[in-house]
Amino acid sequence: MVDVLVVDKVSKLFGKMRAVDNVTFAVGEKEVYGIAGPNGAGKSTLFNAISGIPYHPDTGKIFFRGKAIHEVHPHVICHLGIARTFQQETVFDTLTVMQNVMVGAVFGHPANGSGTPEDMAVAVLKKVGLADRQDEKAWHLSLFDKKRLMLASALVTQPSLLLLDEPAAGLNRMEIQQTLDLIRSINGDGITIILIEHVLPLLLTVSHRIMILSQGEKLVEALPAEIVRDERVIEAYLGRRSNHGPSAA
Amino acid sequence: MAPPLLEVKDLHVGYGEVQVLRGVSIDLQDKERIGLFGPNGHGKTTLLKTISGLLRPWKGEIRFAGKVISGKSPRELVEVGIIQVPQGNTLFPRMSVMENLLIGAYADRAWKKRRQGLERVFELFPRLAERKSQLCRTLSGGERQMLAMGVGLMGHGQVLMLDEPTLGLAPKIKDELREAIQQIAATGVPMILVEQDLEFLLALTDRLLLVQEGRIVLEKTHASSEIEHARILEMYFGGLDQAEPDLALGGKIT
Amino acid sequence: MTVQSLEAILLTGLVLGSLYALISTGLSMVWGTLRIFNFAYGSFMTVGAYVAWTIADKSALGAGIWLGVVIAIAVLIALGMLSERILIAPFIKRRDVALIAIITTLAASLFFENGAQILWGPRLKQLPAMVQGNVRFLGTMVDLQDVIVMISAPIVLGLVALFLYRTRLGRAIRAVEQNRDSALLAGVNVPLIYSLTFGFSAGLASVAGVILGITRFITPTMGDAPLLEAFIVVILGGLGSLGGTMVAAYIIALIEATCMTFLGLYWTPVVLFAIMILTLVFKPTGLFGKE
Amino acid sequence: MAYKLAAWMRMPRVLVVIVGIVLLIVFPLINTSEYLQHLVIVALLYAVLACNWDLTLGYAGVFNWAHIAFFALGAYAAGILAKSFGVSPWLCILAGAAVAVVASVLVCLPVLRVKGLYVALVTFAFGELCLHIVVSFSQYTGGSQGLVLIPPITIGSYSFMQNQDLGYYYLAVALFLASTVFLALVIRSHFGLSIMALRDYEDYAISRGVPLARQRLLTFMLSAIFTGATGAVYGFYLGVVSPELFGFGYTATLISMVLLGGISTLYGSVLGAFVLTFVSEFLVSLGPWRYVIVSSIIVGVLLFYPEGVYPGLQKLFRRLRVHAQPKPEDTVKGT
Repeated sequence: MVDVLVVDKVSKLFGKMRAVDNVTFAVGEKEVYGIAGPNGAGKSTLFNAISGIPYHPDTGKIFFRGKAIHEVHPHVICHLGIARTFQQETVFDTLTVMQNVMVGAVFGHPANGSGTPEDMAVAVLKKVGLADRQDEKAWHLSLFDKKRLMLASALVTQPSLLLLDEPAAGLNRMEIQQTLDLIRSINGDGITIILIEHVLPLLLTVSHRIMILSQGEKLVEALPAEIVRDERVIEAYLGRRSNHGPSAA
Repeated sequence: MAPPLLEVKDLHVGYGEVQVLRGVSIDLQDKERIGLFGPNGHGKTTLLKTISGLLRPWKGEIRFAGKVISGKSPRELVEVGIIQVPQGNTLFPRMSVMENLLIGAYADRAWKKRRQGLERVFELFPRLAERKSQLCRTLSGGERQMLAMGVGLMGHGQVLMLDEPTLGLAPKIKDELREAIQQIAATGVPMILVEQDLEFLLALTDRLLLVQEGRIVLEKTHASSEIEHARILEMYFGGLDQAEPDLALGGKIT
Repeated sequence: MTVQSLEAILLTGLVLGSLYALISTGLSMVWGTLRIFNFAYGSFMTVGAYVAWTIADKSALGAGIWLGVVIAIAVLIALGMLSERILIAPFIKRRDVALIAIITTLAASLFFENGAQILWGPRLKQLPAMVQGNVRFLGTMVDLQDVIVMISAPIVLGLVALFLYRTRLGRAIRAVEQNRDSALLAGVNVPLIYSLTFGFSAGLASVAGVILGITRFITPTMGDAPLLEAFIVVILGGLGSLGGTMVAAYIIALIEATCMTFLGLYWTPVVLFAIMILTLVFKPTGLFGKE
Repeated sequence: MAYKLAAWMRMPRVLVVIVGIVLLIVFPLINTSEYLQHLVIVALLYAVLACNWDLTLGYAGVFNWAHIAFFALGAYAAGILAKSFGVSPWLCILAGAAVAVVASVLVCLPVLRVKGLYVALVTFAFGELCLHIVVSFSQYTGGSQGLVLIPPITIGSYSFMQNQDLGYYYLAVALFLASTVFLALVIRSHFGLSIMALRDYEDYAISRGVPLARQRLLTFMLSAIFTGATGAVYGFYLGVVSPELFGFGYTATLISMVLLGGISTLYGSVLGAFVLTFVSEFLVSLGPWRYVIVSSIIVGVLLFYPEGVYPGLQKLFRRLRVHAQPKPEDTVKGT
């Protein structure tokens, strides 16, 4: 099997701080690859380095379907078939829902898209459940709708690799459930997904493999079932066991 | 029971159109330490920012020593004695350690006691005393966090709120900070501590509150923390033994 | 090139550099603390000079230049603080405040320049010199007034530095400049600090205006050209770096003096603005500025 | 709801546009005042400048201070070619546009490397640079005195100055209509969508495949075309081109036109240009009071109508007609 994405010894520094420290991993075709880790572990920085927005890695290489992308312009990375979402709900405030998606429909992929940009935009809006709100201005959507809109605008660029940065953050249970269904459906369409998520039940449910980052370094990479029993993971999340707190499980 | 020192009632807060806190109520007794934890983006920092006046509540009320303080500016709240040490130890990079500490005592009430404050901070963090005249941006991550706490202490707060003091720090420094916080706590300053590191919280606080979806969904005292720990793990990792982890976390725990 | 012309360039550079340092410091303070460029700064110089003239000149109140300077500083601090309340404060929370501030301060400069013309008329005025006579310096005779300019810059900047680094209020200004939110959480009254910074900056502008009013003439638009020089100096010196601004002032002045000698009056500004663009493109933080 | 509202808003706009065009065409036939005709010509030219500036300032959210320099360079290019080299005025106008476009490319190169306020500073410095270069080449440009006695535009023996500048009037109308149609097309195109997306959220737009550098360069070039041509026409019309064209006065006037009309509204800028040309002309007799009043208006508009007077009125109008629920203030981004 050819790897869709290979991240090879990638590091990103902010001043003296190693936000991402020599991280290596590979993601296979149609895989859902989960990334978790405590706050400040470098998860989003890793996404930024992969997508080139707003920076490339300081050292290390990234290959997408065999092509080196660690020095490629970010809009070209999008054209190659990598789309990302952002941790903060991000929309074009003054544009309508439809226009938000049209940006990606027109500019997000090489000319050989299927159908007109308008058709593609309507299709992805349908997929995320915003089809009946095309003419609303994006700034007054709810958090969940903004997140879905961001997802739609990623999908419309026809990615073969989707980077999702905490799609469930700040959502309620029902919305998380819908997000889960949506991720599964997108993956079912054959799109490879890398998922950063703090809501671990979601991550454990949907991911095929999971990497735990801690302080910029790759701590563990394992199957979901193994992850939850790994002492190192529990320590990274809940802190080091000490004589103050009783042990669990 | 005595009336609470700090009382948060049915707080609703958000940014722009997006609501984050959906009815949070908290009581903090004098000399009490409470810990807040929970997933990212669910309102812990927002709550602290609202108490310290950086954000205005949409609805609800905050009282300190019986008086309504919601809607006051951060400056007025610092004079009252509500001190927040923000996340990510963002200080004043091009000022010396000493100058940073003096800014911490900027409020009139604290300025009078600045000598006393400096003594206390240097006693607690001898490393800062050694680096008095060093520029803040040349400090290590751990030292910066100590300085951030020192700046907070210089305010002589009636309530001290620490937002993720161990974020991204190595275990050894975490231990040092834990000891320092314990010493601060020993002086009887009531505290609100936000932390991802649960062990850290369990060691330092009397009560734990789980913040989720902008609400307090779980509140337990330290005494029952044994059960708590297991359940919290379950919350983080979902129902381990079920085929399908239950997404309805809050409902399950309470 | 002869030794004489080298000395002349050096001397001109020193006098001009001191003047630029004086002019730029106030602008640099506002740029560093509020993160805006104050296009009304030149008109603050103008108004300061006119106020000093009104106090000092015999045809007006005739109370002497020194009292004139003191009153000008006081009036301009008040005017600066008021201007900040109207021009900056209402927009400070907006994402695009820096751009709005360009427009409002530009409008304010139109307002003050034309207001000055209404109040004081378009006729040229000049402030009386503080001192008279010549001294020998670097082998040439130098007007004593130029010497005053040369030493006044380090003195004024020294006082400003003392204020910023040694007083509670000065430290608060630097704290706001470096980290607004943390300053808020330390109990600093940030809106007041903004207003005061703008006021102090205007006070410094009036000092520069007085010096200009003595060495050159006072007209409603006397602040325009020095403002442009100050922009270049502040950009080159870097964001929020007082020392950097001072060094940049002397660098720019020496370059200007050199260009004046070899390229002439018209091409000199071309060189200076090219330096400004190159700095912005290749080192937007300036020579000595920090992120 | 939103749809109906939009349709309702569009209806009279079409009517207003048609009536406006008809009025513009028949105006010289019913007007006898040369002075009034002069004001309308100036207002039309200002409208072109303001609208084109709004393309970068409002729609692309980039503060291009050098816009006024494009205008001045266009005027100088045409003036020099016509006066010193006897080139046909029509070619001069084209050359004015071309020179402005070249200048826009030159200024955009450094702009591509900086962000936010620095864009304003770089373009400001570029404008000053152009001014001083122009003044330095005094053998062609007349130095600080400027270029005088630029020959008027003629067709055969018919001078555009005849019949109260009738030729210039229709030239201005043609330029205005062409520029407005051009800008409306640009804004409604996919390109227009992409620059608004970049304005709203640069990184997000790039992540959706929008090539930042290319779009920004194109935006600058497109905004320069009619600006340079207008400079040329302005020079021919007045017969004089001076360094003042680079000055704060023009910048302040144009900025207030765009602001008064509201950024990112073409019609607003047109309205702003007409209103301010007449108001400002009305105030000329007041001497320095004129600028005191104009600057107060600018600050007042920003304080009380942060989105511009035109959108403010529109909103008020809408609220009166439709009992829509009051919404939170629409934050217009840009500048």
